[in-house]
Amino acid sequence: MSDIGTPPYVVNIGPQHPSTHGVFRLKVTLDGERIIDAEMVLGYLHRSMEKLAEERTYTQNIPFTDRMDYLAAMTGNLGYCLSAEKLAGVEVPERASYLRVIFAELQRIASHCMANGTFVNDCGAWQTPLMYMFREREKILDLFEMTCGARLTTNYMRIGGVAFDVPDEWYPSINKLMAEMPDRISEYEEMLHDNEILLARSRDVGVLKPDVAINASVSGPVLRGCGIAWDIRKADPYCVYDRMDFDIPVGHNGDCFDRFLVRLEEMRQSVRIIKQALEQLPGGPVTTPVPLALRPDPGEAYVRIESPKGELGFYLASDGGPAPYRWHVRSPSFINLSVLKELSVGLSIADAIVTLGSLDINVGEIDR
Amino acid sequence: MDDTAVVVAFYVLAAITLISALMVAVVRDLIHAVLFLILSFIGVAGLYITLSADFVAVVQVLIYAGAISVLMIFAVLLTPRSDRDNAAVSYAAPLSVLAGLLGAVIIFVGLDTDWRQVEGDRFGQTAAEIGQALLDPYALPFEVASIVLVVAMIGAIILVRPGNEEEA
Amino acid sequence: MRAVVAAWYDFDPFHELYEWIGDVTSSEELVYVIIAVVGATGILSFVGLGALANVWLERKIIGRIQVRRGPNRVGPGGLLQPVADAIKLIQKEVLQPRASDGKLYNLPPILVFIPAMLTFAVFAWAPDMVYADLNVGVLYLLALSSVTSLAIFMAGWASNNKYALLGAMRVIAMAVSYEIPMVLALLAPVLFTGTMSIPGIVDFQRTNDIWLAFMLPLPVFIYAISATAELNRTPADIAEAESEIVAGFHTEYSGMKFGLFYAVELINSLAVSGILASLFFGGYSLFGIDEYIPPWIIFIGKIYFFYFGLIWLRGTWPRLRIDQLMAFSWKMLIPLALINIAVVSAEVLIWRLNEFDSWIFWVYALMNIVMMFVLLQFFFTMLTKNYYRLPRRATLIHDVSVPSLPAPTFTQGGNA
Amino acid sequence: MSTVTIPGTQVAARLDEAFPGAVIEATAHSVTVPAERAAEVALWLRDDEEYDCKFLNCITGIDWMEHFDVVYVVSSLAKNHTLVFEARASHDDPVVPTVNTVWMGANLQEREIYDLMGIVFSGHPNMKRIFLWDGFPGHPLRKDFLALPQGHKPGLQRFPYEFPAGERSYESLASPEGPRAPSVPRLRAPLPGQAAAQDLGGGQLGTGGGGSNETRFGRFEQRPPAPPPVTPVEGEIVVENVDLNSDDEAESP
Repeated sequence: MSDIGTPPYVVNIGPQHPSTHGVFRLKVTLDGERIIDAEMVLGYLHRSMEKLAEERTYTQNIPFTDRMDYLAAMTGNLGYCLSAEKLAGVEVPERASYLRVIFAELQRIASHCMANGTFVNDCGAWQTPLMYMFREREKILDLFEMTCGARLTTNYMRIGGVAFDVPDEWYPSINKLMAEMPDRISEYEEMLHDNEILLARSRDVGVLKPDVAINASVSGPVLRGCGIAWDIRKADPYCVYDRMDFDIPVGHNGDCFDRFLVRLEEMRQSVRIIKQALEQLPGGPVTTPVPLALRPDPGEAYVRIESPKGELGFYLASDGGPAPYRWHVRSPSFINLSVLKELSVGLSIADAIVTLGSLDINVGEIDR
Repeated sequence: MDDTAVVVAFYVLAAITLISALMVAVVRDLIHAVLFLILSFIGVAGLYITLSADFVAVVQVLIYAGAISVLMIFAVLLTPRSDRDNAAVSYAAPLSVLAGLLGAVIIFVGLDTDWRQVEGDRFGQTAAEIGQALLDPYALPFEVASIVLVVAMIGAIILVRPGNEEEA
Repeated sequence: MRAVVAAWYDFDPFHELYEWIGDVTSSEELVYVIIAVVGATGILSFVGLGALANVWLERKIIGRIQVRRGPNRVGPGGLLQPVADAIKLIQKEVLQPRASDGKLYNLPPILVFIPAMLTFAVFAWAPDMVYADLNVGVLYLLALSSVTSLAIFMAGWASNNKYALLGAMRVIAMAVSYEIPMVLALLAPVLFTGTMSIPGIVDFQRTNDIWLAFMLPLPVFIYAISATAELNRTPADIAEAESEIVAGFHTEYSGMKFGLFYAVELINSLAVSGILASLFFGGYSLFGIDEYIPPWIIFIGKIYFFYFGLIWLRGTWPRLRIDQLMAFSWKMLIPLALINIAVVSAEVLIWRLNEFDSWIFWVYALMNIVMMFVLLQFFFTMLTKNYYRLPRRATLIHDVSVPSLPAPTFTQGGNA
Repeated sequence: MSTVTIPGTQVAARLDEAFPGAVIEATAHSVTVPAERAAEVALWLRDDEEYDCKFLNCITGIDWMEHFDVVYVVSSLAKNHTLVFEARASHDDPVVPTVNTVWMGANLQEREIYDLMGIVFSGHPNMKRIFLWDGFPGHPLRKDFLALPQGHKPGLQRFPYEFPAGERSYESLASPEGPRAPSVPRLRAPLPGQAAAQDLGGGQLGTGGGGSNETRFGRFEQRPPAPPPVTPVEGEIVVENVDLNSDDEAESP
């Protein structure tokens, strides 16, 4: 019987494929429907931001960070500004720190809406959960538009604070959104927690062991899905996260469904943080004057924040000039991909798609 | 067979059946051969209808065109790609002799049989009659056939059971 | 022959037409041909218009399910959207991959259309309004559905595309698995009514004033699921699984060739709804109300009721994996169908031997509904208990806590 | 609670005990070891009970013109501390042993550094380009990539509209010459590797033509011939690692 079988069959998933969330290509070798080998081919969206940054001033580099993880531009802005501030020793006004926290958490909710919606799409749903989650994401993007005029590439944070203070009509909108958000999240839970098909598709699929996850530098919801309570907002608080009371959601099994659950619960925790931040929001200026041509002293700094995708780190090296001597981005999507082959070999092609969806990659951030 | 329409239908269907049967042997691509075989099956089903055997005709489509051909497609797709050529069969000569002999026997039997005309209602309750026939006069062959099928199924399960590969 | 023709055209305008043609010519064959063409035109136009209406309905209802409005630009309420879609599809250039399998590539869009259309020939639209009252109507429907999957396989094979071939293989595998529960499910109404003719089955329900769905709830369930699987609609649309294999078997079809596949899917949905309505839900009869409303309106209403159910399914469920779908058929539907066949045979035997009146049907209905719930509960628990063993909420931990785990050992750290 | 940053000097002290003579340089930010000892130091840091650096935050490379530094930011999630160590490689032949067997997460990052910085990680199972296509000339993140003529340093020397020292007005900008031009000379001459790069990468990135220009509607007009290339002056342009023979893009676009 052993000589009966299909020969290995190479299938390209991507670069243009409905489930690769961008121009990402996974070259899989199939035995029937089972994956026996997988190879990633990256670089279709490579814009060489790290090189470009070496010819631009620190402030001019902020728009690049919008375009890395274009679904979470605010956290990209925030991480970069924090790293430049650490290198240059710039203090940030308290109101700006609070606004940064609020916008970063709003961005987290928006990004997780997208991640969870497309994840259920990858499981084969006909867009319905995605549309529900887009409803809330739209409102969050409206809040961004109110504040900085842009919805996706916000370019809102500045070195030394934020670009603009929020307008007056922003407060009732965000209060209304925050009031209805917990119900909405419960609605998603009702819709999806008891769905046998979703459970069948994602429970025990793509199980990531905690020791492998740590060894593979996995971070964010993927790491928390394995049951490891690690969150940079708690472990190494930046901005004013140390004044906020929130919990770290962790999964039980490390499978795709756990990652989905962790993201869903993180949305709820983000609402908690935003509510506290809105209560504590002080008055005052939102930016510190910083020279346009910021010249930090020679030195190096590594700053990391908890972006929706995981640990977003910026390694900046300065030689005293107006442009970074070296700017490296530790992008969570890219490094979370380290486990993709580990997870997908042995699965069927359908499960590999679900696993890829649960890792929540963003190609803009992978390729930079 | 007095109806001209039926006669025309018979010749058309017979042509379809025979030509596609010939194509099964002639075409090089095995998948095409299987698809022609299905066309041949459907032609046979049409012939059954001209014989007022509506139940057999529909079952012919359901079982042969729908199920048996699927098994054949599976068999073809599970064969390694290099063997998927209809022409390179080393047994061509002996097999064509065998097929010729078989054809001769069938033609002889066909000519020798005393064919009876169908009487009465064209489309009677053929299904019910077949059911009666299977469970009354032909009960033994029917049961034997089912036992054979069960044995075949058990054999197939044993063959593909996981864990068998280490022994092999 | 005259009897057959006359039966179909008790529908008044056609009856007059028939009389008129009968006056003009005395050739029976000619009358037969003319009337057959008229009837076929009627069915074709229903199916064609139905497919257009389905496009609109499907988009509109799914829009509502997904908290959006659906098409609302072209025509009032977006009613002309399907027309616009069709015009767009017809205008598009039809591309054929150079490496595709020549003529075989062009056949399937037509081949899938034939069985879809033929299905409607055996439906009973009203008393004596049947295009072809076959003695083997139920088997005929099953035979047609098996031919459809072959055409889909041809499409996938001839496209010479890896996604398409994967889709084709899935269709074939699924056809093998789901034909069996489907046949077994449809056996139950045949056993009960003693006929395979669809008008006969509808008539049985009308004369006894009961729907077979009450007596045979389990076959309804089994048939609905296996028909959804054969239709390639969402919980089981693995053959075109958008998120996995792009568009499956019709990846390489563009323009109106794709349009035909799309239309066939909608027509087949109508056909499945029609089968459900005729075999289990009384067809054109509605507990005496069909005296006042034209029966064919009742029948079409029922068809669209079940079609709405299919749209609802599509809007709500994710897709199963292929092995899960197979397991669902082999581990759940086939055992259920076999149990059901045994029970129904016993019931029919008791009924026939004792010559009970139709009150026995309500007893059977009660028994079978209870049986269905018990069996479904049992099988669902068996199939899904593994998924519920872990909590379906993330655990909340207030502080960072990471256990110090030893590093895993790898034979080769290489990946990617 | 926040993450403790262990200064490089403190690590250097213990590192010196474990690997005598391995520390080249130790600052508050980081500790530097020679390139060839990076892997053993990494393994020691991971398995050491005090440091317990099970988590690799990131790896990056820095081109300091004289040498390369490969920076490893590592941390312990259980103990919540972080430290930085660097491996110093020569600029001519940068080879660093891979830490892929120590931290699986290093795999893709090392490939990225190889691709963009040209540092070879010996022992890596799949050391090939990750973002750029095979056959791309040079490694773009090196400071001498597209080396500038006349000894200009790459990077931004001054902010384009920065005032000269002491001057706090816009007067100089309003001078007849207009705003000061950026002081970075831009390279306009086509590089010898560019044509090759187009040929090799055309398939992947869709830049090159490739294939016939025949369509079913007839033949498209040929593009107008390109202007004759400006011959680059000898010795001004340095393009590294042009490997025209490594054509791994066998599959069709």
